[in-house]
Amino acid sequence: MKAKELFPDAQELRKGRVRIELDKEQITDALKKLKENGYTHFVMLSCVDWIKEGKFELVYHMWSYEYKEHVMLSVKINRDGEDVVSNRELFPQIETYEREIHEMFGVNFVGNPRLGEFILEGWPHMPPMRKDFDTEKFVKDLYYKIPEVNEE
Amino acid sequence: MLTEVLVSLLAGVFLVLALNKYPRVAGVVAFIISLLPFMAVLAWAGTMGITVPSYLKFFTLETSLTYNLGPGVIHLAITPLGWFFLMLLASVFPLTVMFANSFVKRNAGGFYAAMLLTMFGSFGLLLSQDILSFFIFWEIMSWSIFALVLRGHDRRAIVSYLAFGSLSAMLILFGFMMLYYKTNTFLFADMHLTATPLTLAALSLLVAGFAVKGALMPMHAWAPHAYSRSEEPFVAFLSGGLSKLGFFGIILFMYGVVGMSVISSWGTFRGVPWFGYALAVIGAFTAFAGTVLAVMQDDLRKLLAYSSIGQLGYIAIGIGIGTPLAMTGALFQALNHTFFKAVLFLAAGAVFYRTGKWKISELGGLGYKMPFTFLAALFAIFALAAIPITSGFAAKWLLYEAAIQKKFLFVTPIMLIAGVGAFLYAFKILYGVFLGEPRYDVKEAPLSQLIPMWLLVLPLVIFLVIPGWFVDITAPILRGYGMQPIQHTLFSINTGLATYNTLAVIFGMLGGLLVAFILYKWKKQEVVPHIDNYLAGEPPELYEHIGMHASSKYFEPFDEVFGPIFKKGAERGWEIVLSAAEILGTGARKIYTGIVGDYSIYVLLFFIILVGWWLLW
Amino acid sequence: MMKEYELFIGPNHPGVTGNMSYHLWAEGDKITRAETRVGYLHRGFEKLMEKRIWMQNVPLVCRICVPEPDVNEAAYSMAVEDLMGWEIPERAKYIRTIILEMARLSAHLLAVGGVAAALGIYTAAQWGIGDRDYLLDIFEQITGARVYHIYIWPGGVRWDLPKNAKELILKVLDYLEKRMPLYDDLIMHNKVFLRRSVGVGIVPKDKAIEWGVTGPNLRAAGYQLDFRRLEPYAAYDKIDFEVPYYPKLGDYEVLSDGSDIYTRTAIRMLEMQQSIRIIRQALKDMPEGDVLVKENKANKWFGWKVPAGYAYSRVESSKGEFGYFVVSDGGKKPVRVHVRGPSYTHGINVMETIARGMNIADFSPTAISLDVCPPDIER
Amino acid sequence: MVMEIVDILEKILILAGMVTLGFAIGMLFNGIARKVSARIQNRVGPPVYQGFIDVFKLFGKKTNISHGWIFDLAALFSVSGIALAFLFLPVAGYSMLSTDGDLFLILYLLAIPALGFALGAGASGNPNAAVGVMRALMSMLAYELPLVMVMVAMMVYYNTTSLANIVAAQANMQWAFFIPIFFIGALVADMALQGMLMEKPFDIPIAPHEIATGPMVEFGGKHLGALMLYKMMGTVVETTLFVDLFLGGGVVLSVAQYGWLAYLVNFAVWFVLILIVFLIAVMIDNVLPRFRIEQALKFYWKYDALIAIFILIWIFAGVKI
Amino acid sequence: MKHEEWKKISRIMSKRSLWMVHFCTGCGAMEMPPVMTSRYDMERFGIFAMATPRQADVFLVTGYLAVKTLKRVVQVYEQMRDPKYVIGFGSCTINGGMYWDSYNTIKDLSKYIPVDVYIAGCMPRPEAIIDSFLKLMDMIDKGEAIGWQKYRKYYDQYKRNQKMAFEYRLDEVKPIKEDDKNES
Repeated sequence: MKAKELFPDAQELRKGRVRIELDKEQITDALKKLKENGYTHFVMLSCVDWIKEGKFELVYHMWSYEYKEHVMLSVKINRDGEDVVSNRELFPQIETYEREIHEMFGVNFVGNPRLGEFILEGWPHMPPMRKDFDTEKFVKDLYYKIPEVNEE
Repeated sequence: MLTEVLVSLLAGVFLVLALNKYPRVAGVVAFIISLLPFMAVLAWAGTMGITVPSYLKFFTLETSLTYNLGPGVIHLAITPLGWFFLMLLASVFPLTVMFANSFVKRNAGGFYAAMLLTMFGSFGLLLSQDILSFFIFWEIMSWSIFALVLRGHDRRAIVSYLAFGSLSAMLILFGFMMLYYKTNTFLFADMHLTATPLTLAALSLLVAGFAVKGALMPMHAWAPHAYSRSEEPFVAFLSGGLSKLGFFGIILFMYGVVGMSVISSWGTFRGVPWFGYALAVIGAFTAFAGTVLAVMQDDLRKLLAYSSIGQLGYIAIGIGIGTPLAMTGALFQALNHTFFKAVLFLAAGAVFYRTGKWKISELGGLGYKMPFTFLAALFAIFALAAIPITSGFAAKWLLYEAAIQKKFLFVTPIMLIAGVGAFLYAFKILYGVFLGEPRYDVKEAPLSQLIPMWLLVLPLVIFLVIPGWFVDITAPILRGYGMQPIQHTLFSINTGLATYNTLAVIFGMLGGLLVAFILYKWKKQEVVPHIDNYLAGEPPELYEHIGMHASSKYFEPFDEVFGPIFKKGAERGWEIVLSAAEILGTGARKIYTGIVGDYSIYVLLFFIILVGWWLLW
Repeated sequence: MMKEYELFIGPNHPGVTGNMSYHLWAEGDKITRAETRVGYLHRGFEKLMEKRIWMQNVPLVCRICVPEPDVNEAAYSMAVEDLMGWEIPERAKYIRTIILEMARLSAHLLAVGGVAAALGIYTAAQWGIGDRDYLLDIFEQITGARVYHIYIWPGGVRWDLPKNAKELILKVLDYLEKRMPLYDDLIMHNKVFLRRSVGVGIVPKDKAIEWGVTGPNLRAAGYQLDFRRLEPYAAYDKIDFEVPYYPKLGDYEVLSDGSDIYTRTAIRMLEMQQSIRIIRQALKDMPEGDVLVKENKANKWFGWKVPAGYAYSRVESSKGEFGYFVVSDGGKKPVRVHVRGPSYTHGINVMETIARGMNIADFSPTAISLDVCPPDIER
Repeated sequence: MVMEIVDILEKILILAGMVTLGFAIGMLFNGIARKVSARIQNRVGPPVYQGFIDVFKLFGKKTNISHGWIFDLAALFSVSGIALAFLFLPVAGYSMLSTDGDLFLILYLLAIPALGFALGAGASGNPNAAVGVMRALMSMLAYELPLVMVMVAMMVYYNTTSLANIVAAQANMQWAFFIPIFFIGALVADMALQGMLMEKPFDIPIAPHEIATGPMVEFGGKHLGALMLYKMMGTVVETTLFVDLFLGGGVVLSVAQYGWLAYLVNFAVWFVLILIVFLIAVMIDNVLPRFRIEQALKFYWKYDALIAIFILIWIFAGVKI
Repeated sequence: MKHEEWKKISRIMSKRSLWMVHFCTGCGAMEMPPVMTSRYDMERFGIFAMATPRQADVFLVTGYLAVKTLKRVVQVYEQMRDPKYVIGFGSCTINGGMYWDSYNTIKDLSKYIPVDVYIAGCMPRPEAIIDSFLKLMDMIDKGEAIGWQKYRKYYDQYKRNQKMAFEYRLDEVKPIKEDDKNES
């Protein structure tokens, strides 16, 4: 069954691109439903920081080789530390994406044992991909202030 | 004086038993008594044509003695062959007793008593000149070994030793009965055997019986268990010394009692008697299979046990070929094996003493912590692997030469490959135990353990430099069997096929080392800790612990290739042989209850039957 | 007492492609556990792109995947075009096809050479990389750079092909076609290579899609799935080409159940032939005309505003699906650009799972045959 | 007395000279191998004297690291062991020490540097090194079986175990290579030589892509220099062993007849022959990938050893006793 | 022979045999295969890639360095034996290049380890790489490639800079000049 039929409120962005907005609680069921209905390729899980709204948008991308259709399941959660259930059982690569998003945005996925250092090492600051992290200021405060080696 | 020596050995047994409560004292007493056999060796050296300085002659001994004991007469005399093997045993024995002083804690008196009794049995065995005394001393030796094996509290070891010990005793007994039937005399000297099927059967039975002690395949099955579950000082003596008694028996009966001419008259194949050829093939198979099985072991003691089996196989090859060259090689191999295997077992014991671990996969990095133990073990391993900077090479070389001389086209490659296989397990010991990641923070082994090891290394160096001396020592034995000793000078041996000059090797190696040392000292260096290592760039401080010791399943590809053939084959073959052994030897397997008490009743019963049988004769 | 020892394959290790690390726990000859460690190349691309205007991001994206930078430019441009609603000129589509296929050729030469080198045929790697340089020469003639071309732009391509481009490309293609049999002899028909590669490094076929395996690796597992066919971009819908997949291995023998090092290498070899075929057709069919949409031409230095919305575009790269998820709020800069690199799944969960029980000798060839390229994991 | 000392000194000088020559040829061979590989790979390649430069540079490193005295033993044992093995080989029919030893001695002398090297690698405590040594020992086990089978066949055929005598028996161009059965033997031994020289497909112990050059991982500076000297000299020793066995040691003129001219010509022929043998190995190296270790073991013990057994049976049946 | 002559020979030898670490630190590693293989063939000059730092003389830092990689680079650099040389490859090692505002890449390599030769460009052409090696050889010949001596001499400063970057600690970062002024 196509996504349009499974989720009547799906919004077609263009041919072969469908976006579905969901609540946080529905996401595991929706992923399962889609997986069973031919959307077998989990493309990626990405996160968008809507700082003005104070929300993170988690976007689960799935693709059906059968219908040649790409589905974006979109879930909005609060920026300030709202937990999300991990879906690592469904597709193994979700685990990796969750690790990355945990590190880069600070979203906590309940049930993922491998959260923790993934890409960065010894990073003591705010997760860097958040919009309120100013990379340019950080760079100027850190790297440009490290002194040259004084050869005297 | 010989009676006094024998009596004091026996008295020592009871003395140390009485001193059971004071293990250290018992150890010292046992050590003092254990020196007696070595003194005897020195005292008899003159009769073997070896001059010993007078200050090393503690007493003089008669060369032969007869005890008249009721129904039987015990004839004891020193022969060149007996003296040679006595020398091996007597030099290892006191050192293992010395090692035991710090090693054996539990019921030490009993340990020393059994050890002394074993030595007493072997001493008598090597001197005995008739079937009767030979068998009595053989049994004393065997059962006192059993007492020591019992101390390991390992069911498989006890059962298999008991089964094979009894089998061996039965085989020997049947062999003796046949010989007696044929010749009607107990004395070896009076037996003038002819080439009859009965002699062949008797000799085969005897060789099979002795092969048990010599751990020749397929009579080896007890050895890995007994070697790996008993206390190290005893195992060092068992593997280093006592296992040679089997070969003593084989040589004695093959070449001494039966004689080369009789063996040859059963037929020869390409210049070698069939009988010897078969023995050589069995030896080659043992050498190869023992080596392969040794490579697969993870338990250090089991590895050494299988390595013993493999190395003893070479001796059988030499005895089987039976030329002067081969006999010298076999005796040389016996000598080497005595010393290097004793060192290795003692080193293993020292390692256990400090770390409490036997598994190679659990040890590691002790080379820098226990440098002297390591060096002794390294030297022994070089000898084991027949690296030409120890005497180990000369022995193997003589055997190879003998095999080529007699055109053993298929045995020689197997021997050589078994030699290469020895490198594999030798490195497994070196790497697994002494090199690699330092896992234990331990001290060097105590002096009472180091001294025996280093004293045992000494002969390996001496006979490296002067192999000619060894040929001189063995010359009387060969002459006794009507063979001509091989051509030699002090430093070189000529086999007719090639010459081996140790001086060239030694000076070449020393010169090379000197040059290398200069090259090496050219630039200074700093010693870095183990953790400062190539980790593909990963900084070690980021990790709590990085396991860097690869010793577990070290030769896994090897196991995968040979495991299915050998491990399973050996096991399956063993079921058959074991059941045969049960039928032949001690009846149905259900007798083995696994309770030590029952076994001692069997032992007692066996003795009663034996004594009764003896009295009836 | 830990029985396993730990091996680090990378970052400073010949057996790893690029700057990444596999942390292996092994016992004897077998790997018991593997963990992929990434992040050595993390530059925060996605963060930087949020700070730059849409056009400025083009030079940035190509640096995400070094062996084959053009797919990034193409995917990013397609996502932007999607949001802008641009239809790029026909000629630009053909040029993109040519460029992308040339990039695939060069990446496959590198990958096949890499697999051969990992198994010990350094000659193949030397030849492959040497031949790849002729392609780089053409890139240089067309775009002005050897590695980072910045040639494919939102709205088309940067400039038209030079006049002699056709002859140059055809010359190199002829040369490469002549070389292909040599590679076959050296690698694919090499008995020792077959011994090492057939049945080794298997990605389970039934799990391949669920694990997110894409590209040649998926086709080696027996699925004829190619995004050039499923979702045609550039001029692929007008070009006749085959998608090689297991068990249709063309000239190569089918020796295994697929999904092993051998099949993956064979698929790459076949894809190179197809690439040559595609480039030939594209050169022949290419129409004359503009190569860049007018809107971009007018505004390129000032930056345009992109309508708010979500777009996901994907390109079939030499390694698998390269996807760009672009979110705009209608401003001059993107809100979020998220890159889906094919190595993200191949390098992490696939390698970690299939490494268990593998011989350490086979590990590095397997990783290289999956064509794991670290920069598209951590970006 | 004085004459004796002069004699000994002269001998030591000749030996030192030969060892130096051996090392020099080894280094030259390293350069030639790299040059030839480069040509096969469509490259120019380094100059042929690159081996000298590399070794000199390694010994010239300002600081060196060591993992303790056991690690240092590697350097000492490998260089001295291989030099010793070289001295026991007849080179171009010229016996330096070879009358004092024989083939078995040479085989075991070759184990000294190998075990020394293994000792150092093990002492470095690196798992890569340990796995590399495991592979080296196993490939040794693998290639030695066919090799010793052929050697035993030759020893029985020539009824001597002395390599010098085998070379002498092949004088007047009666090379074993021209005897059909030993022609097959030479092929078998050449495959074993491939493993001895650690060239592909048998360079399993140092496989860089798998275990990052295996035993050598922790060696740098003078330690690596010593190791390279060992490897370079190793190529000379091993190829000379092959040439001595099958190609009469390169002896074409008899010394008794032609005097010093014979020495010169023989040395030249020997050099050309070991170069050819070595280049064959290098060329095979360049077109084959490497086996896994158990595959190598199976290759040697199944196919190579099977042919060797055939040779043994032939000799077994043919030799009259 | 005199000491000076030995030194000269030693320099010639070490310049003609530069072994580099096989460490692809950044995207610049992409141009290394062409340089090493048949087209440009670096082995002509005796340059060869070695697997481990112990065996190597030259460290070619190919491109930008994430802080995580910098840790490894320092580890590898310290494991190399003297004399050792560093070539900074690409603009990223000089000033951060494309990634001048990236929070995770260092901007100037010479603050963390001494660099003997820089190659400009993104990415530099193979000819430039070979040129840099020739330049390095020239410097070795003249005794100017003394980065490794500098690392020993100013070890504390290098270590301090490395620590600052490794820990991403903003509060401890102060310009050194001010420190000096305060002390004096």
